[in-house]
Formats: sequence, structure tokens, C-alpha cells
Amino acid sequence: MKLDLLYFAWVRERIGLDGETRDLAAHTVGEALVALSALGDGYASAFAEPHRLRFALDQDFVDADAALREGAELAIFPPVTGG
Amino acid sequence: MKLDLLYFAWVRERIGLDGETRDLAAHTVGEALVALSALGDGYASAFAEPHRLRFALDQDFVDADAALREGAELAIFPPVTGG
Amino acid sequence: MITVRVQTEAFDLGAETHALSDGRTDIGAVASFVGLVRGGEIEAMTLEHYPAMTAKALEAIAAEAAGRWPLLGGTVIHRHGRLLPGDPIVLVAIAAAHRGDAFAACAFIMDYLKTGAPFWKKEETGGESRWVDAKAEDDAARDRWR
Amino acid sequence: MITVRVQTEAFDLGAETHALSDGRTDIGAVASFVGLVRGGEIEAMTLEHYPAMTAKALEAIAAEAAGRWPLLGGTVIHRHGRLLPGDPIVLVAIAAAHRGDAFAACAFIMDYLKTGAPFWKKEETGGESRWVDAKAEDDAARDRWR
Repeated sequence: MKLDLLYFAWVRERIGLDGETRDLAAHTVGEALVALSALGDGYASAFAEPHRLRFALDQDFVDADAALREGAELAIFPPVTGG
Repeated sequence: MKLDLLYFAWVRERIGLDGETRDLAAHTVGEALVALSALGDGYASAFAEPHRLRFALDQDFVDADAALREGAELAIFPPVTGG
Repeated sequence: MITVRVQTEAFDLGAETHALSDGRTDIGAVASFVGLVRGGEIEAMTLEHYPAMTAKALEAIAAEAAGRWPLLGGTVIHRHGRLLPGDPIVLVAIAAAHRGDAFAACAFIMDYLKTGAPFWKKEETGGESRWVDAKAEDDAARDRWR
Repeated sequence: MITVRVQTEAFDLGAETHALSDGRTDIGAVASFVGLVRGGEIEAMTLEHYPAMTAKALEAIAAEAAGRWPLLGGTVIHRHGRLLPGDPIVLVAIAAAHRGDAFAACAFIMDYLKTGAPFWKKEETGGESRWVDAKAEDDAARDRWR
């Protein structure tokens, strides 16, 4: 599944990228996290505590069990702290 | 009991005065209303429906059974409608 | 800590809230409210008040709010005299560290002011004028804080 | 009906609320909120956001508020970039006929924005910087509207 990945806040800092396009063996957000975690220590560190992560698929909040779509924009980030 | 009387809004309009000093045979606010009502049609009209009146004694809200003090300022007016 | 003013002049919300927070770094939240004259059939509105009592009543309401919530400043302004549709009548601005306290104190002061500050509105419509009746819903709004 | 802006520039509460009510006579109430950077040990704060999503998320929150209460206009502004203690971060201003609706919608938008708009704060203290953790009390504030 080809995805446009975006990372924010400490997720971005741990991975060292603000975004990338990747083809992952994953059908859900949770499976994408597992696939990404295998790519290196930065990813593994960023995704080590899944309860501290939030996800948006094509700019809408989704849960980890949300189904991915080919070419979707998947953003991974900590709980928001604006306002 | 000598009182400085103040009238506001439609109470003022019905009586035709914004205030006056009077010596009334009254020990409570309610007794003052009775005494004033005997002074003429304007007063009687203004005080005909006591549940539509509110009172302040020396600038503090009080009930009709509040005791008067010699020389006090007694204001009589409708429920407030500011804000 | 909460300043009260009763005046005929208009006021400026931006200037008032800026005065509350200017030069301070402890304020995280400023909640404010402005009430305006609504038009429709109403051509003008005259606000009468009880000068010797008005500021005293507003200060008592402000003190009650300051006792209930940890506040860092505030301003209450109420106009009197003749106003036209669209004119601002009342301003309440409250500064606090946190938004919950600022919102609550601002709404509380408005609810208490509506039922406890000695102002009376007279509306002009088609050449006639009539005193506005107090609303039961304003008593209910006040009572939710008890 | 509720305008949303995401910007680095400061904003002016007086100008924003004036723009909502200017020339109108149907608005009786404008409730507003400004959130500011608190100081203390914090020397600066940088707000990161998700540009493609931010306005969309804020507009969804504003639309939800407009569906819950009868509103007559509103403005939501959220800044991003580096801010200093005392700087304004966020503005919500809501116009309605009646104060209860304006207050509720303004507080609702702030509570939902805190938990549903993609912003992240990083604080600078003594040359170190750290990401601010989300607060459980913000989730609780949002959940009271459900």
C-alpha cells in the first residue's frame, strides 16, 4: 500500500523526517506502524508507545484499526496541545 | 420614621417624582408602602402590585419585611432589567 | 482586582482586554462578553439607573466572583442613557490563568448583573416607549450558580 | 458563518469583534476568548501544526457549534510559530442574539479545539526545549459536551 506519511512534534523529531512516501505491507493504520517500526531505531522509538500516538487519514482523525487506502495521506503524531 | 425615598422606572413615572423626604408612620418597608399608597392615586397605582416591586435600603436589596431606620434611604423600583 | 465603571460613553473591548493583560505573563485566559442593543422593532433604548447603588452592586457581584474562582483581573463596564440598536451596553472581561475559571466568572457576573444591578430599560418603538419587563429566564440563569 | 484563520501574525480582539457586529442590529451578545502564552519558567513557545488539516479541523468544530446553538457569526483564529510569554495564541469570538448561546458556543469551541485541532506546543526553558503533554482535564472539558 503506497502512502504519503506525515510526522509531527516528537514523532517527527525521533524519525528525523517530516514526511515521506512509502509502500508498506499494511492494510490498517496499526499494521503501518508495525511495518514502519522495523525500518530503524528512530521509527521504533517514535512508535514504542502506541497509546501516546494519534492518527489522521486524509486529514480526518482515525483509530489504529482504520483501513488504509492506496495513495492516502497518513499523519502520525502525539495528542494535540493547541489552544 | 423620616425617610429619603427614591423611585425608579415606572414607579417614578406613576408617582411623578424621582424622590422625596417624608416622615411616615411605618417600621418596615411594607408598612411604608401602605402609608405612601394613601397619599394619592399616583402612589396607589405605583404600589398596587407589590409582587412587581423591589426595594433597596441604604443601597442594599431588602425584602418588604425589612425594618426601617430613621433617616434611611429607601428606594422602590421594578425588577431590574440591565445588562 | 475587578474594576467597575458606570458611564454614558461607549467602550472598546480591545483596549479593555489589552489593559488587563499588558505587561503580564501570568494570564493564560481572557474571557469577555459584550451585550448590545438589539433592533428589530426597537428604535432606541434608554437605560435608567440608581447612581448611589449601581457601582456598589456591581462591585459586590465582582467580589463574589473573585471569591469563587482564582482570577487575575477583570473589568465590568455598564452604560446608561439613551442607546441605539447595535450600541454596546455592557462589557465584562475576566483574566485568569486557566480558561475554565475565566469563562465561569464572566458568565456568572453577567447572570448576576442581569438580576442584581439597578438598571431599567425603556424601549422606544413607533413613537411609543415602554419599560422592559424582567425575564424569568434571567432569574433561572442566576439560580444555576447557587 | 464562523470564519477560521490560521496565521503567524498577532490579532486584535477589538477589531475582530467589531467586524462581527458592525452594521448589524440582530446581535445582542458577543462572547469571546483569548488564550495567551503564560510565562513563569517558560521563555518561549513554538506551535507546530498540520497545515493541510488545521483549518479543516477548526471548520468542523465551528460547524458543530453552529449546529448546536443559534449563532449569528463567529471568528476563530489560531496562531502558529514561535511566541513569547504574554503573546496571544488563540481567539474565539461568537455572536448570537442571546448571551447563553454565545457563551456556550465560545466555550465549546475552545474545549474541542484543545483536543481536536492539530497543534503541538514546544516550550523553551533555560535553553532546553520540550514538547508539552496533553492534559486529561482537556479531555474531560470536551466530554462534558457529549
